[in-house]
Amino acid sequence: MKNRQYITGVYYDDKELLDGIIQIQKSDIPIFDVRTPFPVHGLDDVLKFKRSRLPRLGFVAGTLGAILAFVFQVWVFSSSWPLNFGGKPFFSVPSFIPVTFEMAVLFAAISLVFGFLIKSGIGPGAPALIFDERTSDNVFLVVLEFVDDSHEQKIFNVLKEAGAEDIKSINPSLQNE
Amino acid sequence: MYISPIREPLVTGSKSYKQVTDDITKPMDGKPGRLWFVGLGLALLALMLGGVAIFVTVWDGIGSWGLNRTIGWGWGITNFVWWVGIGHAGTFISAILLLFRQKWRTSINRSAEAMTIFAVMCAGLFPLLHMGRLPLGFFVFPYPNTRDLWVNFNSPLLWDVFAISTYFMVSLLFWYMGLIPDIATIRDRLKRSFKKKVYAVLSFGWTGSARHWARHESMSLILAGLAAPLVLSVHSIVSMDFATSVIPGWHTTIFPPYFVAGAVFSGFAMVLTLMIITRKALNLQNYITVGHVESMNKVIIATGSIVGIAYITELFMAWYSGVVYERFAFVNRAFGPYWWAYWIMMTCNVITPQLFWFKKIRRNLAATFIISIFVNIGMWFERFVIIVTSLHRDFLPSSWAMYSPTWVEVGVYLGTFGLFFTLFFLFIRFFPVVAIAEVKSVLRSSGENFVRKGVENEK
Amino acid sequence: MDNQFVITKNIKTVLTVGVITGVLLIVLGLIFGSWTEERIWANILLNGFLVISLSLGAVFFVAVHLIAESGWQTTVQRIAEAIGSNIWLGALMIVPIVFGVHSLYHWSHTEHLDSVLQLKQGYLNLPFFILRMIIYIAGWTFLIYKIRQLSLKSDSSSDLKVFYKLRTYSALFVVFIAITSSTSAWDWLMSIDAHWFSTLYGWYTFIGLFVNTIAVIIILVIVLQKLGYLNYINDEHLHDLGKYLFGFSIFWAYLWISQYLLIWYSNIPEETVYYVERITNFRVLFYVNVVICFVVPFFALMSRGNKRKVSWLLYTSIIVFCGHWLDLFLAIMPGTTGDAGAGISVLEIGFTILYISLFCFAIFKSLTKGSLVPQNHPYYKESFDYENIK
Amino acid sequence: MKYWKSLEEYNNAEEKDNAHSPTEKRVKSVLKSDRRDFLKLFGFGVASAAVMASCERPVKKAIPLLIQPEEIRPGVSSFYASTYYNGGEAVPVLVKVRDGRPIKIEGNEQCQLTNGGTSAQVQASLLNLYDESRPKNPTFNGVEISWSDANRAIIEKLDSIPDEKDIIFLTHTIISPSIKLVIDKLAKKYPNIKVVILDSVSYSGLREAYREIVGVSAIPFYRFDKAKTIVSFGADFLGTWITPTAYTNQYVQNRKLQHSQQLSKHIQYESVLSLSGSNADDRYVIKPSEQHKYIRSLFNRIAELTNNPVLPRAGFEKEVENTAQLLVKSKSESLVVASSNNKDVQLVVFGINQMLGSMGTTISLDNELKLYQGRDTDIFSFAKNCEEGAVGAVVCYDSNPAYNLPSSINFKELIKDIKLTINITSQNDETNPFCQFVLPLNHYLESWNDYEVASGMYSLSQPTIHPIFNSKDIHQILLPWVGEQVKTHDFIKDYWISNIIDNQALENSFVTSWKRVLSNGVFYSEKKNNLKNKLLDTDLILNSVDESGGELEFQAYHSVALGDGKLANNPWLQELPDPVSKICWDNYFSVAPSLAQKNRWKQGDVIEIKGVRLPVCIQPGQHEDVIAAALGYGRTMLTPDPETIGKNVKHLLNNSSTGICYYASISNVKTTGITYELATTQMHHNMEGRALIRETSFNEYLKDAASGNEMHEIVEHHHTSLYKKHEFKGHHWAMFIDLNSCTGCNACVVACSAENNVPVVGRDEVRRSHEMHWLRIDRYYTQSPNDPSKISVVRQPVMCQHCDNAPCENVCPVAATNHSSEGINQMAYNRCIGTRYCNNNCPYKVRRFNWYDYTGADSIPFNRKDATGMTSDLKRLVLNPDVTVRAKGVIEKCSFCIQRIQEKKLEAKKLASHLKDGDIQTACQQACPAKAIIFGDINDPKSEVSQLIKDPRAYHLLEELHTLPSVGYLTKVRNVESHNSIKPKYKNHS
Repeated sequence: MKNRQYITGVYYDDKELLDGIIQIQKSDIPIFDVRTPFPVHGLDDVLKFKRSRLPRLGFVAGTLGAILAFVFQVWVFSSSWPLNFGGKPFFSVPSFIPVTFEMAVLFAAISLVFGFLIKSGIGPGAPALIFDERTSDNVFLVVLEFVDDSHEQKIFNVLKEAGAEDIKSINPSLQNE
Repeated sequence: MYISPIREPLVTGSKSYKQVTDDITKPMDGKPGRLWFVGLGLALLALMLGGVAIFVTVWDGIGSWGLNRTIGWGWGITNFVWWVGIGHAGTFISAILLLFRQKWRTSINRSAEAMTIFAVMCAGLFPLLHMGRLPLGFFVFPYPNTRDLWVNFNSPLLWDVFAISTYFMVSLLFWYMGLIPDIATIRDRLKRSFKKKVYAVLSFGWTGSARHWARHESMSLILAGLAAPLVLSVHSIVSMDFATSVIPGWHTTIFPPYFVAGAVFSGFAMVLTLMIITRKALNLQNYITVGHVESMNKVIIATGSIVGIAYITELFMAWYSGVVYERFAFVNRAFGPYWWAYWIMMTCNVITPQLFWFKKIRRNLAATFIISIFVNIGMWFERFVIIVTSLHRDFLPSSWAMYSPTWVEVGVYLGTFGLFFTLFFLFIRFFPVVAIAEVKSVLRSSGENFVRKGVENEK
Repeated sequence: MDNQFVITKNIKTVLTVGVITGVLLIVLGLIFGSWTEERIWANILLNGFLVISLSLGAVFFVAVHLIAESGWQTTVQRIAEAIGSNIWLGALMIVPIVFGVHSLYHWSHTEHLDSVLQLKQGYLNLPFFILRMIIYIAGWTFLIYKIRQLSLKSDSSSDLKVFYKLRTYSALFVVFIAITSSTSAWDWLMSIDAHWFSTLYGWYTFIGLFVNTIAVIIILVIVLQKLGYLNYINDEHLHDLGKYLFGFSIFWAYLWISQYLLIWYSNIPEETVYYVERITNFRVLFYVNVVICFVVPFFALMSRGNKRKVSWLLYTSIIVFCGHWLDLFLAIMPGTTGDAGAGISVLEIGFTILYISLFCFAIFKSLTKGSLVPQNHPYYKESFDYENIK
Repeated sequence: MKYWKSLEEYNNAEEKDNAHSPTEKRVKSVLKSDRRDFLKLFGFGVASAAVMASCERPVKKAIPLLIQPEEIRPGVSSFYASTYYNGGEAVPVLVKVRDGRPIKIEGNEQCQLTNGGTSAQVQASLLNLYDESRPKNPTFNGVEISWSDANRAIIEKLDSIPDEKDIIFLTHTIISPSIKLVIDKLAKKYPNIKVVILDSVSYSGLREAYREIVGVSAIPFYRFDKAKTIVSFGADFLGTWITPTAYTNQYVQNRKLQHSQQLSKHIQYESVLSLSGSNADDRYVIKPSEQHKYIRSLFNRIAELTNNPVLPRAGFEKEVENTAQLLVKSKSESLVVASSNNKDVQLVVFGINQMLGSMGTTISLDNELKLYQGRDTDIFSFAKNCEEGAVGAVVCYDSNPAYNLPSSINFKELIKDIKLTINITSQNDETNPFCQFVLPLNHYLESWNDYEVASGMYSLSQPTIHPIFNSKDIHQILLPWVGEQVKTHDFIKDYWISNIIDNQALENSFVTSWKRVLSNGVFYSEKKNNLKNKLLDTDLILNSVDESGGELEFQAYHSVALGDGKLANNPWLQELPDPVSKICWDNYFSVAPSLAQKNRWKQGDVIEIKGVRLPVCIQPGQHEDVIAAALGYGRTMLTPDPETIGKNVKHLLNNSSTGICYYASISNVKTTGITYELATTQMHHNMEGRALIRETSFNEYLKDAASGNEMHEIVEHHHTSLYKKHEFKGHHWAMFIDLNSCTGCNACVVACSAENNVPVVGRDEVRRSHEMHWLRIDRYYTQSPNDPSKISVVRQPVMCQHCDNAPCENVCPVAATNHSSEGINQMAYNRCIGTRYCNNNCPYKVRRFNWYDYTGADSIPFNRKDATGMTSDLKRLVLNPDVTVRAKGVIEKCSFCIQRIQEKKLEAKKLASHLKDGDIQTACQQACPAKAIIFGDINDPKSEVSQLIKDPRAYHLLEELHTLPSVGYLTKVRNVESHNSIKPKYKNHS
C-alpha cells in the first residue's frame, strides 16, 4: 500500500470554511476530512453526510431494554416465585413501569454511546490522526488526500482558490501510539 | 441563523476562538494557587471526618444515628434526596435546555453536569449507609441465587436502585462524551509529556473530524432526549419513596412533579453558589456573565414558585381532604415541635426567591449568592420536614417521638461535602470548567462583536 | 405574504353547517335518547370547560414563550392569541353551570351533607363558588385583554416598550394562571367527586388542557396553511410544534401515571374510589383515553420525519384533541351521571360540535383583527430563520 | 467484707470485691471476650448445661405433663407443672423445658384461681434462674466454704445459744406445709426458735381486723367474679394488691360482654392513678390520709340506707352518695376493699361488707388466703428484742431484712452483736454483707416444694433443672440441722400422703394419685375452714386513726412491673413500661399536673424529699397534694456495669411501732435544678380525637351493641380496592383483643419477650426510643388532664396487625417481608438488609429495628451493645431455640408466634387430625390473666375469632386505611351513666 499523503488548508472562520468547501467540491477533488474545533452548523449538509443511524439504534436498544425488563419482572412475579406483597396482584403492571422505563433509557443510552464510539473508531486510548494541533483550538482544517504526486500542485491551487490559508502537504502525526 | 438584537451576548469581551481556548484552559496550566490547596485540604479533612463517621455507622450500627422506632429515616435520607436534587440541575441544563434551544446553557453545562455526577455519588452513599446490613446490600440486585428469590419490584426503593444507577450511568456518559473534544483541546495544547499521554488516552483519540462531530451532535441530542424524561423519572421515583406510603404528609399525588421542580430549584441554587465563586476564581466572567446568572435566577424563581404552589396545594388539600390524619400532619408541620424547620423551609424556598422578580436583584451577584445559599438550606429543610415531621407524629399518638441527629449523622453529611468538593477541586484543576467547543459554537451568534480577523493576530 | 386573514364564504358555510348539525344532534339526542338533567348540565360543563381551557392554554402558550425569550413561537403567536382572546366566549359557556350546580355538585345540597362534606363547607359552598368563578373569569379576561391589546399595538408601533409591557403582563398572567388553573380545576371538576381529593389534580388538568391547546394550534396552523395563509411556516416550525405535542403528551402521561400509580399503590378507599368508579363503569373509555392521549402521539411523533409531515401531524393532533375531550368526559361524567351516562351518544357529540363550531367562528373572527404575524415583534425575524438540530 | 454507709458505697465495694471473686471475673471475662472465644464458651456452656441438666436432672421423680419422662428428645419441649411463689402471690405454672433448660413459663390452666393466667413477674421469674449474681456457694464471712462445713459450724453455734435467747427465724410468709413441718422439727430441737414473718408488703391491718372478727389472723377469699359492684379504696387489686393475677381473672368475668350481658361496676377511690383505678368506671381522687374518712362516710351512708347503727364522729363526704346507692342496690353482690394497713379502717370496710350482706358471697371465709401472714407488731418487737440482747441467732430465709425491714429499723445496727446470723437466699441481696453465713437457696425452678395458697388449695413445685450453682432447696438446708437426711421429694411426698392426699377418697391406687397431682401441679381438697365471722361491733372501732393529714402527702405504692422489688435484678421487668406512666428502668416522684405547674416542675426535674432525690413524673389523675413513688427500687442490678436502679423511698415513710403505713405527710420539697431523663416508651398521651380505641357506655351498649363503633360499618361499606383480595384457602390466622377485658397488666409483653427472644436494650436505649418490644400496650388519657377524677384511661395492646394489604410488605426492596398463604405478615430475618422502609410505612409502628448488636448475633466483633447482661453465657440459656436471634441491622416484629403455629400444625399432621380452635395459643394469649386475647383461624367457621369478627363491637385499628388487619379489637364498654364517646371524624358517603 502506498503511503498516503495529505494536503491541508486552514480557515479561521466557519463561514469561510463552508464557502471554501463548496468551492473545493466544484473541483471534483474528494475531501478527505474537515477538522473543526466545534460542530460547524451546516457543515454536514455541505459535505452531504447521510443522516446518522444512531437514533434508530437507540430506539431499538431502548425497546429491547424495556421488553426485557418488563418480561423479566412479570416472570419473577407471576411465574418464578409469586409472592404476596401487601395484597398486590402478582401481575402488578404499575409497579413494573419505573424499572421498565429506567432499563429502556439505560439500554438506549449505553448503545448510543457505544454505537457512537465504535462507529467513529474512537475509544479509550485510541490513536488520533492529527494534521494540525490547532484544529482543536481555532483552526478549521480541510484535508485533502492524494496518492499521485502530480495532483499535489492542482490541489494546492484549488485550496488557494477556495480561500484556504497556510496550505501544506503533511504527514500526520499519530497521537497515542 | 439570525439572532434578535435585543438578546444579550452570551460571551462578553470580544473573544476570539483562540481566546476562548486560552481563557478556559488557563487553570490547567502551571501550578495551582494556594487557595486551591487550602480548599482541597479542607475538603479532604471533611472527607476524613466522613470516613470516621461511616466507620462508626457500619461498625456499631445504625443506632449510632439519632433514629428510633418511629423515625426510621432522618438526616441520611434527607441528605440523599437533597444531593440527588442538587444533581438534577446538571441534567436539566444539558438535556432540557438543549431541547429548548437555550444557548446560555453552554457556559455552565459542563460544570453543572460534573456537579450532577459528584452529587449523585454523594447521594448514592446514603441509601447504602442507611442500611442496617450494608455488607448484604447486594441483595437489592436481582441476581440468580440458590434461594430462587428475586427482589421486590413493588418497592420504590428498588426502583431507586435502578433509577439512581441509570441516572448516574447516563449522566456520566453524557458528561464524558461532551468532555472528549475539550480533553482533545488540552491534549493538543500540551508539549510531549506524560500529562499529554494521559490526556491523549482520555481524549479517546478525538480529532475533530466533521463526520465525528455530526455523529456526536446526533448522539448528544438523543441522549438529551433520553436524559430529559430520565431526570423527571429519577426524582419522581425518589418522591415515590414517600408518596407510595400511607403516611400523611408522605402520601400525596403531587409529589413526583413537585419533587422534580424542587430538585431543579435546589440544583440551580447550588450551581449558582459554586459558579459565582468559580467564575471569579478562574477568571471566567466573560463566559459566565451576569446574563447567565440572571437566566438561572429566572429558572430559580420559576421552580421556586412551582414548589411554593405545591406547598400551598398540599396544605390546602390536607384541609380539604377532611381526613383527620392529613389535617393533623400539616398543622403539626407548621405549629408542632418542628415548626422552625417548616418555617425555615417556607422562608428560604418560597419567600426569598420572590426577590428575583426584581431585575436589580436578579442581576446582583452578591444577592444571588446569598439567596442561592438560602435556597440550598431551604431545600434541605424541605426534605427534613417531609421525612421527619411526617414520621414523628403519624397515626398512633402512642408512638409519637422526636428525632435529633447525632454527630455521626452530621459527620457523614460533612463527609459527603468533603467528597463533593474534593472531586470538584480536582475537576476544576484538570478539566475545563466551561465546555470549550460548545461556547465556540455559539460565539458567532452570541459573542460580543465577534471579530473574525482578530484571529489573524494570534497565529 | 398575505398576512391579513379574511373569512371566506366557505368557512362561514362549514361553520354554520356545524352549528346546525350540533343543534340537530342535541335535539335528536333529547328526543330519542335517554337523558337526565344531570347529563345536560354535565355536557354544558364539559364543553364549556373545553372551550375556556383552550383559551387559557393558548394565552399561556404565548405568555410563557414571551417571558422565556423564545423566538420561534412568534410565527404562531397570533393564532394562539386568536384562540385566547375569545375567553369571553368560554366564560359565557361555563357560567351557566351556576344554574346547574345542584345537578352537578353533590356538595351544593347543604341539607344532607355527611360529616366530611360538612368539614369542607368552608370552601365548597355556593356563594364562595360563584365568587371564585367571578375572580377567575374577571382576572383571566382582564389579563388576556391586555395582552391581546398590547400585541395588536405592536403591529403599528415599533416601540420596544410595548414589547416589554407585554412581557410584564405575560408574567402576571402566568402567575395568575399558575394558581387559578389548579383552583378552577378543583372547583369545576374535582369537586364533582366531592369526597375525593388529589393534590396533583390541578396540574394534571392543566397539562391536559395545554397539550390540547397545542393540538388545536397545530390543527389551526395546518388549516390556515391549506387556506393559503402562513406560507412562512415551514418544516422547522411544524417540527417544533410536533416536538411540543410529543413532549407534553409524554408529560401528561407522566402526570397521569404519577396520580394513578400512587393511588393504586396505597389503595386507600378514600382515594381509590375515584378510579374504581371509572374502571368499573367506564372500563373501555378509561384505557382508550390513555392510548389516544399518550400511546398514539408517542409512537406517531417519535421520529423526526413524522414531526415534519403535515398530514401526519394533523391527524395526530386531531386524535390527541379527541383524547383530551375524552379525558374531560371521564373527569365529569362518572361523578355526575354515574353509570347512566356510561357512553358517548349523539347528545355529547352534538354539544361538542355546536360549541366547537361557535368557538371556531369566534377564532376566525379574531384572526381578522390583526396581521397573522406580529409585525414589529423583536423576534419577528429570528423566528423565520432557524433550524432544528438533526 | 467491708461495711458500707450508702448504697453507692456498697456498690463500689461490691465491684471491688467482684474483682477478687473468680466466678464474677469469669462472667465478666466472658462478656468481654471476643466473638471466637465467646462462641467457644457459649457452645461449651450450652452443651455442658444441657449435658449437666440432662444427666443429672432428677428424671425419676419429675413427671412431665405431656411427654413421657424416660428420655429427653432433643428439640422437643416438655412441660412440667410447678408453682411460682416469691413471698407474694402464688401462681401455679407450667414450665416449658427444652433440652434440659427451662425456657418459658406458662400459666397452669388447671388452677382454679388463675385459670392459666400469669403476671409479668411470673413470666419474668424465669430469667432470675439464669441470674449470675445469685450466691453460688455457701460462705462464711465472705469466704466460700462447703455445705458440710457450714452445717457443722451452724449446728455448733445453734447448740451453743443459751435457751433464754431467741433464735429468730426471719422469713417471708411460708405457705408451704412441708416447710412448716421442717420448722416444727427445728423447733423441737431448738425450743427457743421463734418464727418472725417479714413480708415485703404488709397486710397486717387487714389480717388484724379479721383477727378481731373471726378470731384468727386471716385474709378472706375475695370473689371479684361474683361482685356486681366493686368499690376499692386505694387497693390496686388488678395490679399489686394481694394476688392480682387471680383477682384480674375474677374481675374480667363480669367484663366480657361477648359472653353475657353483665357488666360489673367498679368504683375506685385513690390518690394515685393505679392500674385498677385506670380500669375503674368511676374514680374519685382522695388524699391517702382521707381514705378512712371516705370509708366511714360510706359506712354511715349505707348504715342509714340499711337501717344500721352509724359510726360516731364521722363526717359525710358527698362523693360517696352515689357509691352508697349503687352498693345498696347490688346488695350482697357488692365488694368493698381497701388498701389501708390500719386495722380500724379495715374493720369499717368489713362493716360495710357485712351490712351489704357480702360475707359469704363476694367474701368467703371458707378458703382463707394464706398469703402475707406478717404481723407488723412482731417485727417491731423482734427489733426491740434484738436491741435488748434477747436474740441469740437470726436466720433469714429469703426475707432480705436489710431491704424489707421498715426504715425505722436499722438492720445493720440490729444484728451487729448477734452471735449467729445466717442468710438463706437465692439472691445477691442487701442482707448478705451483714450475715456471717450466706447459704445459697435454689431458684424455685430448681426446687421441690409445695404450697397451700388458700385453705384447701394446694400446689406443687418440681425442679426443672439441676441447680446451676452450689445451692440447695430450703428443706435440704434446714433438715441437716435437725440431723435428717431425707430427699426433699420424699419428704414432701410423705407429708402429702399422710396429710393431704390421704384425706381424700381415691378412685385409684395411691401412687397414681400422687403422680396425677404432680402432673397437674395443683390439688383442691374439700377441706373448709370453719371460720365464722361475728357481727361488727361498732364500738370495736377505736377512733385511733390519725386524722391529720399533711398539706402535702407522700404515697408509696408498688409498681406493677417490679412489685416489692424482689425481682429487681431482672432486665425483662426493668424494661417493662409501667402500665400507667409508661416509664421503665426507674422510679420517680409522680405528681399531679397542677402541682407540677404550681412548682414549675417539668417531667424529669429532680426534686428532693427528705434526702431522696428522684425525677418528677407528671401524672394525670393524681391528687394535687400527693407525691407518690414506687417501692421496690434502689436495688442493685448486676448488669455488665452494676448499677442501682431507682431509689429506695422507704425512709420517706414514718412508721409507728404499731404498724407500717404506706403514706406520710411531707413538707419541704426541694427543687434541685438537676434534670434526669426518664426512660419512657410513650411520650404522647392523647388520642387526638382519633377513633383508635372505641368506647361506649353500658347504657348505650345495651341499646345498640355497635354503639361507639359506628365507624366500622361505614368503613366496611366504603372499602374499595383497585385489585382483588388474595384468597387464603387454608388457614387464615387472626386475633381479637377484647379491650373491655384487657386491664393492661403487661403479662403479655413479658411473655412475648420470653417466647420470641426479644432483646432487652437498657435505659439509655429506651430513652432513645429504641425499645424492642414486639407487643406494646398503648395507653391514652381521655378527658381533661386537669380534673384528676374525670380523667379516664384507655389501653390497647398493639402488635403487628398482620394486614392483608400491608403497606410494609410492598416497600421492602429485597422481599424480606411478605405475606404467607395463611395471612401472616412474615419476616425473613436473613434476607433483611435493614432499610427500615417497612417501619416507616407501618401505620401502627410495630416494627422494631436492631439498632445495635443487642444479641451478639452480629458478625462484626467488639460492637455488642448489651447494657443489661442479657447476652451473658448463662442468660442465653433462656433463649427459645425455635426463634431466630436477630442480628444487628435487622427489622423484627410480632410473628403471631409462628413457631407455635407450626408446632401445632405438625402435631396435628402427625396425628392425622385437624387443628381444633384453641389448640394454638400465642404466648401473649397464654399469659393473659384476663384472657382478653383470642387467636384462631378465621377460615374455620366454628372458631371463636370467626364469631368475634361478626360481633358488633369488633373493629380494626385504622381500618379506614384499608390495610385489612388480621388483628381486631372489641370496643371498650364503660359502666357509666353517659359517655362522651369520641365521634370519629370520618366520611360517610351519602
